[in-house]
Amino acid sequence: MDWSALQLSLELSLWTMLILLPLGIWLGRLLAWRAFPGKSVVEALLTLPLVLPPTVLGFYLLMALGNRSPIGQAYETLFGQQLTFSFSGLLIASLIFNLPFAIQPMQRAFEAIPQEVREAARCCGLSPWRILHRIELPLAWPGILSALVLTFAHTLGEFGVVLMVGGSIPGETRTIAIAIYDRVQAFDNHAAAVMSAVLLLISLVAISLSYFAGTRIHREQSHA
Amino acid sequence: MDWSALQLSLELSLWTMLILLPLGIWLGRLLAWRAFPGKSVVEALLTLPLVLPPTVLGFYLLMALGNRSPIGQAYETLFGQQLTFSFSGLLIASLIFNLPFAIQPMQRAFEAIPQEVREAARCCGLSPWRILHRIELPLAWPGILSALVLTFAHTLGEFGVVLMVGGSIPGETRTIAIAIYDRVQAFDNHAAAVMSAVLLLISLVAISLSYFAGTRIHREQSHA
Amino acid sequence: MPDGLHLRLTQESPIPLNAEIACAPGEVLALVGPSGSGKSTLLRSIAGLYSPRYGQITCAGETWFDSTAGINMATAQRRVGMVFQSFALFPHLNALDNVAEAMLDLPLKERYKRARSWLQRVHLGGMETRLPRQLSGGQQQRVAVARALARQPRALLLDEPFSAVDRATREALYQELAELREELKMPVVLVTHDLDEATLLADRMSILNHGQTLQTDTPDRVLRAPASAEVARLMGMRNLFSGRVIQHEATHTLIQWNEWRLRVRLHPRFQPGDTIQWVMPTSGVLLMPTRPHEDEMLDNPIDVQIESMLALGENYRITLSAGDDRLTMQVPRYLAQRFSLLVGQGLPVRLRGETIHLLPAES
Amino acid sequence: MPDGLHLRLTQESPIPLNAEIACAPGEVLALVGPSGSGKSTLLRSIAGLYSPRYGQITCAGETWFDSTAGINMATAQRRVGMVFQSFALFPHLNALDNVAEAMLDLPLKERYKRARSWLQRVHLGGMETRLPRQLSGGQQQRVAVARALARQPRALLLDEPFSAVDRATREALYQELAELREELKMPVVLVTHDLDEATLLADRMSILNHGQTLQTDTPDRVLRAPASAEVARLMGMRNLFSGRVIQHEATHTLIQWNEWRLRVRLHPRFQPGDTIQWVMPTSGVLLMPTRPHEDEMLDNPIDVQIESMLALGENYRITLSAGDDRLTMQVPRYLAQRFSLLVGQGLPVRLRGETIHLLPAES
Amino acid sequence: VLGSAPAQAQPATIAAASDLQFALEAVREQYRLDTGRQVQVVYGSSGNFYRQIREGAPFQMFMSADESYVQQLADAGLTEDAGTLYAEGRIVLITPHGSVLKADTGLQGLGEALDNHQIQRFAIANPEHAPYGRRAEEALRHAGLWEALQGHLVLGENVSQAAQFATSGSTQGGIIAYSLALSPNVSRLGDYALIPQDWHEPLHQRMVLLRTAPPALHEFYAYLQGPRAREIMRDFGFELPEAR
Ligand SMILES: Nc1ncnc2c1ncn2[C@@H]1O[C@H](COP(=O)(O)OP(=O)(O)OP(=O)(O)O)[C@@H](O)[C@H]1O
Ligand SMILES: Nc1ncnc2c1ncn2[C@@H]1O[C@H](COP(=O)(O)OP(=O)(O)OP(=O)(O)O)[C@@H](O)[C@H]1O
Ligand SMILES: [Mg+2]
Ligand SMILES: [Mg+2]
Repeated sequence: MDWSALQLSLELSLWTMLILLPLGIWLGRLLAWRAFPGKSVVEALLTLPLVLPPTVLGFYLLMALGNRSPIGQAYETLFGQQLTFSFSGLLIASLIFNLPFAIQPMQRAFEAIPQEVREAARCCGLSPWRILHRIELPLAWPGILSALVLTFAHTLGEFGVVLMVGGSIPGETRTIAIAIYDRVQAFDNHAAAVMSAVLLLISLVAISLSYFAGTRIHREQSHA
Repeated sequence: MDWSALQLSLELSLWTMLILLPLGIWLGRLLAWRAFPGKSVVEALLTLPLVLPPTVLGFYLLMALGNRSPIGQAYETLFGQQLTFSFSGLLIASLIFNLPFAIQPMQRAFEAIPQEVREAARCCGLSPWRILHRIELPLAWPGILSALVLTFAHTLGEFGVVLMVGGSIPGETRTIAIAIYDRVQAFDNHAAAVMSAVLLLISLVAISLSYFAGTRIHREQSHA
Repeated sequence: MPDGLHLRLTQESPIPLNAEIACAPGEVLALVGPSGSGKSTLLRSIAGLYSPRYGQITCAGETWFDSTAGINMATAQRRVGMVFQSFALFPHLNALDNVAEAMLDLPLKERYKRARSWLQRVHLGGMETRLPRQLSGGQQQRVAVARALARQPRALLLDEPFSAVDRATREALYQELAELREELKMPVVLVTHDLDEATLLADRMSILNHGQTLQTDTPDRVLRAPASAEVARLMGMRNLFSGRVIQHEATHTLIQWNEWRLRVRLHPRFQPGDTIQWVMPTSGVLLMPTRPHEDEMLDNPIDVQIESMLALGENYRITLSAGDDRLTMQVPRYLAQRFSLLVGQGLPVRLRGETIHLLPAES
Repeated sequence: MPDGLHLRLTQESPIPLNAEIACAPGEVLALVGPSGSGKSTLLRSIAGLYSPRYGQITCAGETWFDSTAGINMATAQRRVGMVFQSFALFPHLNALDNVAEAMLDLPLKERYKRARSWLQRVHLGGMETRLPRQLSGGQQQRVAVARALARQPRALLLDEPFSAVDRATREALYQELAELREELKMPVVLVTHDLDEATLLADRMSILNHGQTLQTDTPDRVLRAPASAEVARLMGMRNLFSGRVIQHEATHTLIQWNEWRLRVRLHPRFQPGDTIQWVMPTSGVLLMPTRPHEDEMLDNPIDVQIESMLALGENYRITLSAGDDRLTMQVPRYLAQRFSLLVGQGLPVRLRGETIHLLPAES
Repeated sequence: VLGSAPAQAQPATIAAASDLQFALEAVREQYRLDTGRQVQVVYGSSGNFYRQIREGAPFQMFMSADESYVQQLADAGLTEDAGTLYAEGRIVLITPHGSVLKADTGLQGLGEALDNHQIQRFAIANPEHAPYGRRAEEALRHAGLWEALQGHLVLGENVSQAAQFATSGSTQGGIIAYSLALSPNVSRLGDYALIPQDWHEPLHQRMVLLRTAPPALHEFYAYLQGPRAREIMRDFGFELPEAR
C-alpha cells in the first residue's frame, strides 16, 4: 500500500474542495439568480472540462502551464519554482476538471431556495454575509454536500490529467490513482486490489459519514 | 476528423442518457423520499465509481464482463456475441461510471419538491404516473437536465474505462475521446487540436441549447 | 354502514387527537377551534395525507381508514376535494392547468372548458394563463378553491378556504359553495375562524380543542348553549361568569351573580345551591329604554358603569364594570350617539335571561 | 421633509399602480381592497422588495426610493418589520431562531431572551424548538408576527397578519399591537380584509382598487361617507341605490328613490334634479316599532317585504324587496324572533336618513 | 536553460518506458545490493515522458522504448549527449489458457484460426503511437495476416494494456513484449512464442542522461551498461547490443 500516494490524493482532494467550495458558492449563486444574455453558454462552458479526454485536457494544461507558457513563467518568477510537476500545478488541474461537478449542483441548490425566504431575510435586516451563512448555505446544503462529495470522489479517481500535469513524482505528484494504475499496468493485481480496496473503503466511510452527518447537521441546524 | 468515432461517442452518450434517465429518476426519487437505515451508505456506494481510476475500473469491468465471467458467459449464451470489446459492453461501463452524476442531481431535485405540492397532486386524484410526469418531472427538471448534461459531457470525454472495456475498435468501440488521445500520443497535435475543437464546439452548442431550451420548456410548461 | 362521512380518531402523540365527527351528504360541517387545535390534521387524515395511530374513517359506506383492520386507502382513491391552508398550487402550471388537472377523467376539451368556467365562478376570468407566482394571495387561494370544487369530489375538505379573500368576493364564493352543495350532495368539512362564516355556511359546527371535539351541534345551538365553559371561551364569548343557583320557578331559574339575582331560562339539571358558570352573548345585554314586551319577563335590569368603548365596524364594543366582573355589550353606533354613551358614565342595562345559559362550574 | 411614511407610486404595467399613502409615526393605516388590488405589492415596494416604475417613498425624513433621483435603498437598510402574506419563515430554523434572527444587533443572550418573550407574547410559549413545518398555519403566522415585531422596526408592514389565527388569539394580538404602537411610535401599515379589524386597529384606512388609492380617511368616515360608489361597493355596502335630488331643506335634503321620498342629511353639493347614488349601512335600516326620538326626524318609514333571511352569527341578515331594489338589514336574532319575522311577510321599516350618504352617479 | 536549484531537493528520478518495469526493478535491486545506493524510477509511456521533459519535468534520466524521442531531446539540447542503446525489445505471440489459438513462432496457428473464423478478438498495442504496437503490425504484415485481422484487433493504449487484453480471456491472443510475457504474473495466464526478430524493425531502447542529472545518476547510467545489469536485462527478455 502506497500510503504517501494516498495521503497526497487526500490532500489534493481536500484542497480542491476547499477552494471550489467558495468558488462554487459564488458562481452557483450568480448563475442561480442572475439572468443575463448568454447565460446558457456560460453554463455550458463550465461543463466543457468534462468533454475532453482527461489525458488530452492534461496535455493542453501542460502546454498552458508549462515552463514555456506565460502562466508558467509568471508563476516561476513569482514563486521561484515551477508550476507543472508540482502540487500547485496538480491542484490547478484538479480545480479545472472538477469545476463542472462543483458548480452545477450548487447552482441548482441555490435556485431551489424560495425567493420569499431570501426576501424575509433581507427584511430581517440580515447582512448579505449573514444571509449567506445563516439562510442560504444551510438551505442549499444538500446540494453543496453533493458537489463536495462528487469533487472529492472524482479527485481521488482522476489520473489522466494528474499524470500529465504532475508526472507521477513519488511523494509529490504521484496520487493513489496513479499508483493503482501502475500496479495494474505491472500486472500486480494483488497490490492493485489491495490499494483499490483501501481506497474504496476509505471513500465509502468518508462519504457515508459526510452524508450521514450532513443530513443531521442540516436537520439540527436550528439548535445552534 | 474521425467522424465515425464522433458518431459513436454521440451514440454512446445518447444511449447512456436514455438509460440513466429512467434509472436516475427512479433511484433519485427513492433516495429523495424514503428514509431507511444505511441510506447514507447506499448514497456513498453510488459515488464509488468515481473513486477508482477509470482504467482500473475498466480493468475490473473487463474482468467482470469478460468471456470467463458469469455475466460475460450469460450474455454470450443469450445474444451469441461477446460483451466486452462491443458497444453493449461499452454502454454498460458507461452506465456504471456515470451513475454518480446521474443520481445525485436528480435526487436533490426531487428532494426540493415541496411535500404539499405532491400531496395536492394526490388530492387531485392524479395517478402516480401522472404525478410523475406532470408534477414531479417538470419541477425536478433543472436537476434532471444537469444530470443529463453532466452524463453527456462525461461520456464524451471518458476514455479510460471505455478503452479498457471497448478495446478501441474503429467504428465499434473507438470513441472520439480515444481518437483524440491517439492523435495526441502520436504527436499529431494538429489533428488532435482539430478534433478537440470540433468536439468542444459541438458540446458547447449542444449543452448551451439544452440549457437554453431546458429553462424555456420549464418556464413555458404551462402553455402545453 | 351509514352514509356520509364518519370519523373517529385517537392518538396521544405527536399531535394529540381524540376526535369524532360526522357529516351527512350535502351537509356543511364547520370545524372551529383555536390555532393549533388539530383542524388541519383532521382534514389531512380524511384526505389520507396523515395516518393517526387509532381510529376509523368511512365515507359513503366505504372504509377509508381503519387502524385495527389495517385499512388505509390511497389519497387518490378517496376522491376528496381539498383546499390546503397554504393553497399548494402546482407552481409550474398556470391557473387554468391547475384547475384542469383535477378533472383528468374528462376529455381534454371538456376539461379545459370546465376549468375556464370554474375560474370564472371564482372571479378569476382573464387570469387563466398566470402562473401561481404571478397571482396575489387571494387569487391563488381562489384557484385552489376552484381546483378542489372542480373535482366533483365525494367529500369536500376546505381548510380556511376564504381567509385571503376580500369580503365581496367571499360572499360570491359562499353562493357558489351553497349551489354546489345542493348539486353534488357531498359532505363538506369547512375549517374556519370566522364565526359569521360558520353560521352562514354550516349546518353543524364542531368545536375542537387540543385535538378533541368538545361539542357538535348547529351553530345556533352552540352559540346559545355551549356545552362547557371551555367551548364558550373558544367561541369568544366574553360574558362568562360564576354564579350560584338559588331556585327553580315554573318558567325560569333564579341565580345569584355578584349582588344581583338573575332570572334565566329554566335549567332543571342544576340543584339549588350549586355553584355554576353562566354565559350570555354580547347581544344579550341591551340598553334599558325599550318598550316592555311580553317576552321580556326574563329581562334583568341592572346598573353598571361604562369602562371602555371600542369602535368595531358599525358597532361599539362596550365593556361594562358590573361588580367584580366585566360585562361586554355591542351597541350600534347610532344608538351610542343617541344615548351619548361615554366612558365612566353609569348605565342601566337589561340582561336578557332568555339568552343566559348555565354551565357546570369548572373543576 | 415630513415625518412618518410617505409613498407615491405610479406605473402602468405589469401591475398597475397609482397609489399615494401617508402614515404618521404611531399611526396605523389599514390598507383595504379587493383581492389582487395591489396591497401586497405596495407593502413590498415599501420594504424595497419591489421597485415600481415611478414614484417616491420616504420614511422618517429618509428617502427610501425615488425613481427620478435613482435612489433605491437596500431592504436591510430600510429597517422595516414585515409579515409576509405567506409567512416566509426560515424553514430550517426553529421558532425561537426565526425570531432571534431579526435582532442581530443585540448580544446573543439578550437576543434569545427577547425572542423567548416575543414568542410568549404571541402565545407560542413551549413551541420554541419547533421547526416551521412542525407548526400549524396559525402558529407559523404568529412566529412571523413575532419576527416582524421583534425588530423594533422604523416601519411595520403587516400583510394580513392575523388571517390564520382564531378569534380569541387574534384579540390578544390586537392588544400587543396596540401596546407596541404606543411604545415604538412607528408607522404601521396593515393589510386586512376584515373591516372590524380595520376599524378596531386603524386610525385611518386607505381603499385600494386596481392599484389606485380611492379614499383615505378614518374608518368611521369611510364607512359613513364613502367617496364613490366604487368605494361603497368595495366596503361591502349592500344598500347602494340610484335616486334623484328633489330639493334642499334647512336641515336635510330630499331625494326621490323608487316611489319614496327620503329625507337624508344635507348634501348641498348636489343640485335639485341631479341623478345621484345613495348609500346606507345595513344598520341604517331599523324595524319600525321604537319610540320616536328627537334625532329621528330624518327617519323615513317605508313598507317593504322580506325576501330572505340568513343567519349570521348572532344576527339575521334580512333582504327586503323595496320597489325594484333590494334593501339589506341586520336584525339581532332575539328581535327577529320577537317580531316573528318570516320570509314573504310585509314589514314596515325606517331608513335612517342621517346615515344616508349621497354620491355622484357613476358615469 | 539550466535546471533551477530549488527543485533539486528531491531524489534523482528516472523516467522509464513501461516495458522495462520488471527488468529495471531487478536491476535497481541489484544496484542497491551492490552499492547501497538507490535511484527512483517512474514508469510510463515514452511519448508522454518526452513531452513532459520538453515541458521541464524534473526527470534526470530517460530510458525510452523508442529511440527517436531520445534523439529529439538531444536535438533540443536537453540531454548530455545522444544517449546509449542499452537493449532491444522482442515481441511474442501470447494466447490465454483455453484459447483456440496455440502459440507458435511462425504464426501459422493464427492464420489457420483466422481462416476458420475462430478469431474474434486479437490484441496488440496501438500501432499509431506505441512502439510495440508498431512492431506487432510489422510482424503481422510480414506474416500476411494484417488484412485478415482487421475488424478483430483490439488496441491497447500501451503494451501493458495489450497484454491485459491478450490474457483477459476475452481475446484469443495478442502480440506483446517478450519482457512482459516473461514476468511470472503474465506467463501464468497463457502460453507465448517468440516472433522472429527479423519480421519487424528493431525495437531500439535508448537511454540518456538529461542535463540536470546529478553524479549519482551517472553512476547508475554506467552500472546499467555493466555486466550484471546486462545479465539481468537479458534474463528479462531483452536482446543486448554489443558491449562498448
Ligand atoms: N410534524 C409535527 N410534529 C409535531 N407536532 C406537530 C407537527 N405538525 C403539527 N404539529 C402540531 O399539531 C397541532 C395541530 O396542528 P394543525 O395544523 O392540525 O392545527 P390547526 O388546527 O390546523 O391550526 P391552525 O388554525 O393554526 O392552522 C399543532 O399544535 C402543531 O403545532
Ligand atoms: N409577477 C407578476 N406579473 C404580473 N402580475 C402580477 C405579478 N404578481 C402579481 N401580479 C398581479 O398584481 C396584482 C396585485 O397583486 P398583489 O399581490 O399586490 O395583490 P393583493 O392586493 O395583495 O391581493 P390579495 O389580497 O389577494 O393578496 C394582482 O392582480 C396580481 O395578479
Ligand atoms: Mg391549520
Ligand atoms: Mg396580497
